[in-house]
Amino acid sequence: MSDFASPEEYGLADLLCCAAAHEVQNNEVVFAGTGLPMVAIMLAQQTHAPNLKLIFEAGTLDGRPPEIPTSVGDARCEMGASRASGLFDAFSVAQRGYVDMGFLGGAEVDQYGNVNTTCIGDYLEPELRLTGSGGNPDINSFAKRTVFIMVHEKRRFVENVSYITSPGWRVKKWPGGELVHRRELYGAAYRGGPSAIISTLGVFRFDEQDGHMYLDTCHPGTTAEQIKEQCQFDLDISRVKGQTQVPTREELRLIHDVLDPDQIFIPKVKK
Amino acid sequence: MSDFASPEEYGLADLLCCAAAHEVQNNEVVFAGTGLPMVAIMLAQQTHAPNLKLIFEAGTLDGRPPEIPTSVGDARCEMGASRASGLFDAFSVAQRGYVDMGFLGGAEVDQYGNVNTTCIGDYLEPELRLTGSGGNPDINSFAKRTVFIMVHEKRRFVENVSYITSPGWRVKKWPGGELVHRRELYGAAYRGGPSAIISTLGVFRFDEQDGHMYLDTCHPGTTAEQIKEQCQFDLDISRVKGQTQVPTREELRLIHDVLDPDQIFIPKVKK
Amino acid sequence: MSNSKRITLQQTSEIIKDGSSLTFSGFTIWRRPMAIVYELIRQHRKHLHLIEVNGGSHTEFLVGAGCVDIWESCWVGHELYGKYGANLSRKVAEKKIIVEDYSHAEMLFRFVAAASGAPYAVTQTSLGTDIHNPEFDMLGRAGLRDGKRIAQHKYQFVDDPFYGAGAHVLVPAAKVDIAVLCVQQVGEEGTVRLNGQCYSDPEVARAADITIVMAEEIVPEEYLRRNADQNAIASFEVDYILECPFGAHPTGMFGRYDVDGSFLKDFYGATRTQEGFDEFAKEWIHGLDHVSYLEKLGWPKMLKLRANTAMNYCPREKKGGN
Amino acid sequence: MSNSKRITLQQTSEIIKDGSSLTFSGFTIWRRPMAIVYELIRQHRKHLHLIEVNGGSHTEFLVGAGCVDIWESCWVGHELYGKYGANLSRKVAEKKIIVEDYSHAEMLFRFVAAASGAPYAVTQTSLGTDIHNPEFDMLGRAGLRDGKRIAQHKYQFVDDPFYGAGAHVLVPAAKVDIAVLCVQQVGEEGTVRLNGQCYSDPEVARAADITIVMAEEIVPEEYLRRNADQNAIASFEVDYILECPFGAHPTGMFGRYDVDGSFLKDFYGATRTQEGFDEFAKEWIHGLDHVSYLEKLGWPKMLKLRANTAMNYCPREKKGGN
Repeated sequence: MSDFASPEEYGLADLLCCAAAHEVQNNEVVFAGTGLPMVAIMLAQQTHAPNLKLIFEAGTLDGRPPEIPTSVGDARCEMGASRASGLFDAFSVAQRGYVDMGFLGGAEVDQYGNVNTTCIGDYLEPELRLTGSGGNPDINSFAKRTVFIMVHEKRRFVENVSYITSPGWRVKKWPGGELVHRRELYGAAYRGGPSAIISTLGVFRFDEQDGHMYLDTCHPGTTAEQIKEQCQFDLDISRVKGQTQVPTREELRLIHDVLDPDQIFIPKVKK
Repeated sequence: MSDFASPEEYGLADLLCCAAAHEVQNNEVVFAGTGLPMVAIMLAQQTHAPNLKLIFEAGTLDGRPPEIPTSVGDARCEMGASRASGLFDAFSVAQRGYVDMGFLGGAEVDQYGNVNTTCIGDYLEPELRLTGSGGNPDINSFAKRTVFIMVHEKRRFVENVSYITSPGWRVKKWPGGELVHRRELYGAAYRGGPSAIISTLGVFRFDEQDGHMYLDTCHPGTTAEQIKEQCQFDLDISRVKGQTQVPTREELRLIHDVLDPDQIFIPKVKK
Repeated sequence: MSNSKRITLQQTSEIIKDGSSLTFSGFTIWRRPMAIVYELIRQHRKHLHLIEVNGGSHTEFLVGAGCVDIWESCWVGHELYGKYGANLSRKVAEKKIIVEDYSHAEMLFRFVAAASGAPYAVTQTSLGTDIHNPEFDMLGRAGLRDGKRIAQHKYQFVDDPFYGAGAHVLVPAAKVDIAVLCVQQVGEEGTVRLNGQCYSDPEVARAADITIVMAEEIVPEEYLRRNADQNAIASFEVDYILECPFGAHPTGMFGRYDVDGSFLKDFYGATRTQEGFDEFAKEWIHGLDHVSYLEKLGWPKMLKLRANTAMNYCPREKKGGN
Repeated sequence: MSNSKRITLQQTSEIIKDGSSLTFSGFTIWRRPMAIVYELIRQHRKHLHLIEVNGGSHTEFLVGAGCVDIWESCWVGHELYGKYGANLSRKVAEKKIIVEDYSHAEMLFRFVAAASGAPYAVTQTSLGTDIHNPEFDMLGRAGLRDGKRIAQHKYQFVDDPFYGAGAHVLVPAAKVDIAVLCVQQVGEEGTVRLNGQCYSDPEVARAADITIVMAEEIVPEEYLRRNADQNAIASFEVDYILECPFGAHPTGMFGRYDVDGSFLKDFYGATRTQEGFDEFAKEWIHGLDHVSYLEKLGWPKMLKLRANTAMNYCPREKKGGN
């Protein structure tokens, strides 16, 4: 029934956006970071999840912006929303447990789904200081599951990130810093963890018991072995289900004609 | 210069109201409970303290109601206010230390200024359950000073109240319950304590060092000895300054023509 | 998008079950969900646990009718129209109800903590008072501190480790099953707009597991969404909605109608004895529904109470005119 | 009642002294008090300690100009117009600035605690991350934790004693000298009305000891007081006010003007080196005042950015038209 696009009709950003949108279910409360996550959620709103409730960290609850915001602080967030207030409301709602899913990005990820957005190299002698955490660890700590969208390079898929900004399935127990399962640390706030990493090569999931990442689907044109090669850790490719679903023509129309016609986050492919 | 009213022109409630109004200084932030305290503060606003900022517990910041509210939750609180919000704002402002003065009532008071509004008799076997604390202990804990307006009866001015609802100058240190100076317990939140009790017989103040109540002024028609007789504890009358200042005609006009023409809180004397 | 949140007044008493813990919108005698309170009394709800930032006339109705086993709050009365809660006072003396006292700010902070998913709040209020007297932990004395819905401790005392600011008290988050709100406007999807003081409504709605909103009007959702920054509670925080004009009577509602002082005075007078309360309930609650209640009140009364929309209350000089 | 809260742009840099701790209104690249930030750079303010819920372009200006010794926050960048804070990144590598990292929610809760007079907040966010790594307590490493304005500890870990909810982290209240706000409207007595998302402005205003409000318009106080329930900050929480139209440029302001993306892109590009920043500051800050800055920007630019008042932003389809 679905009218899938042919390879020359979509770009990588389209594929990621659609794959991310497919992670959302209807009626869920979803917390979105700036950028591609925003487009993905709004795409889900326009397709299979019309009752999805969108939260923007800067203070918008149940947002439905008619024009895509450039960031969560954007004036565009307010129009059509149920409530525009501030961060205290957004984070209170999250910590209270309303959030089903968080949509985030990251610079580095490790085999346990720990994400780094703080610095490359030693924190005390950084090669490169990045933006810092923002709300990444907060959304990820409080949501029932979290989806990350990331650029896939071997230097970014590491055995252990140099700095855990956002908690994965095995995290550090302070003061010692030994790795323990997230469940051990979060007590009543344990509601889940990273459920998918959507990289530019494939979709990855986690074994909730041992906390390890495994390959779920390969994007068109890549193989499991090629993807494994692009990870510094020993990626489990035994559970691969096949190929990542490609965008439909309707999804592409929504992305480019309705949601992001100005190509703010998603470039159009040249035909 | 002041045009003081003659005895037949004012009632006891007028006297209390004016005495209470005189406790306020201009530019102060004042937290008012329902009833006579409200009229007293609004009287101060209309006379010597036009820049006084009035807070109502239910959520009004810098209120200037044109018609006197019947309680702090009243719809009348909002009109002309700087901000109408809720209790979290009112109590946050108070705990943050903005409040110079609180204006409260009480059923029973003891020699240290501890006030009871919870029950008469043993808490576990009460003769009479009263309203409960309301915001009395909160306003009193956070304000730099607190003024109470009370009916004076010997059974109400006791050595130790049966239940400390609102903290005076010597309070109970838990778990033992031994009396200690308020300063010892409140740490950084120690900003002062009850500064005056305005009863139907006189005005009382406290020695901040030993925490004991003393008589400051007697209302017209009473003597220090008579007042001491109406206290169950040994009231210090050595520091009496004289007679409580009586209302001026202008104050009476403001109370009865402007603030409370319907005699909601303050009855008119029959002439 | 659907109207599936809509329920009837009768259905509220199916959601609110015997033994539920409840909290409410409003402040003392303002914006209390009276129509639902009456319905609970009609349906003989029992063993309710009220956890309130403050109580008021609605508390006195529920307590008088024998619906309440536990009342956890700081204040009850009818403001100017009744000095104290006579039903509660009587039931306390008769030991028919457990009262757990906190201060007003403590109750508020308990709800703020619950609403933001924190297990407790830290404050310096009420230090040295009998509110903190360990002998007066009534839920503890009753053996009800299971650490599930009722916290293991009434209080904990700690010193500030960060700034040396001294003694502080920790108060447990207020965990409550159902918040019952009475507001001016709710949208079809649950968005709430409050006018005037919002009291602690946003916090209690978020703290509760289920939130029922009774409104003077159900309005088009898109009307409220035109000014999202004026809304107080988000759609997804509300589970059920119903429209019930004058549903707060005899308590008042900013912008709509004033407190019915004479009604409250009569009620307070009646509550000095259980028989008095029962008589009052027989006349005003049992055998009536909301419309017949309004008809019994009559037009002259409601016209007298109605707010001037420019001032949001009923100005006193007008009162004699009707 | 008097206009005594009014100050000039020049006077802001007398109130904000070398060594002050500062926080700001807004969110990343929205409603930042840029006109005051420029003035602080012109006056060569030094040794500032920024404590921010989040940083943004204003941070990068102050850091680039060497005004900042300590930056305590969670994020800096220019959103779509510049991936990260290049000035901060360079100064961190050069150890010319101390960075203390918290998470976004932690920073927010720290301000909520300060605003409500609590010494700390309790939360379950970011457990198990390196944000909590005791080795990375940078103010502690620098020996600055005096327990006065800077808390004795970066964190404390505790278990919930009330409901057995497990590990929690305590984060110290954010004690800050001065909050500098940029808003749509302020009244003559200090009442602030915000439109759109309020971010964390009410909390930071209350947390700070001194609050300066720069507004697009100073409006009659009684205008704002006609709808007190739409105001965000009360008169007495504001110490100084000034009117400065387009004072947030190049950041955006809901209802007034959009973010100047091309300006920020240029700025971000320039900040890749210190020389680049210095050049940019020479062109756009030094030797200019606010009016000559606006003149330099020019009318076509400002017309292109101005918000449609029905939508509160500048719709994209309109942009090419000017």
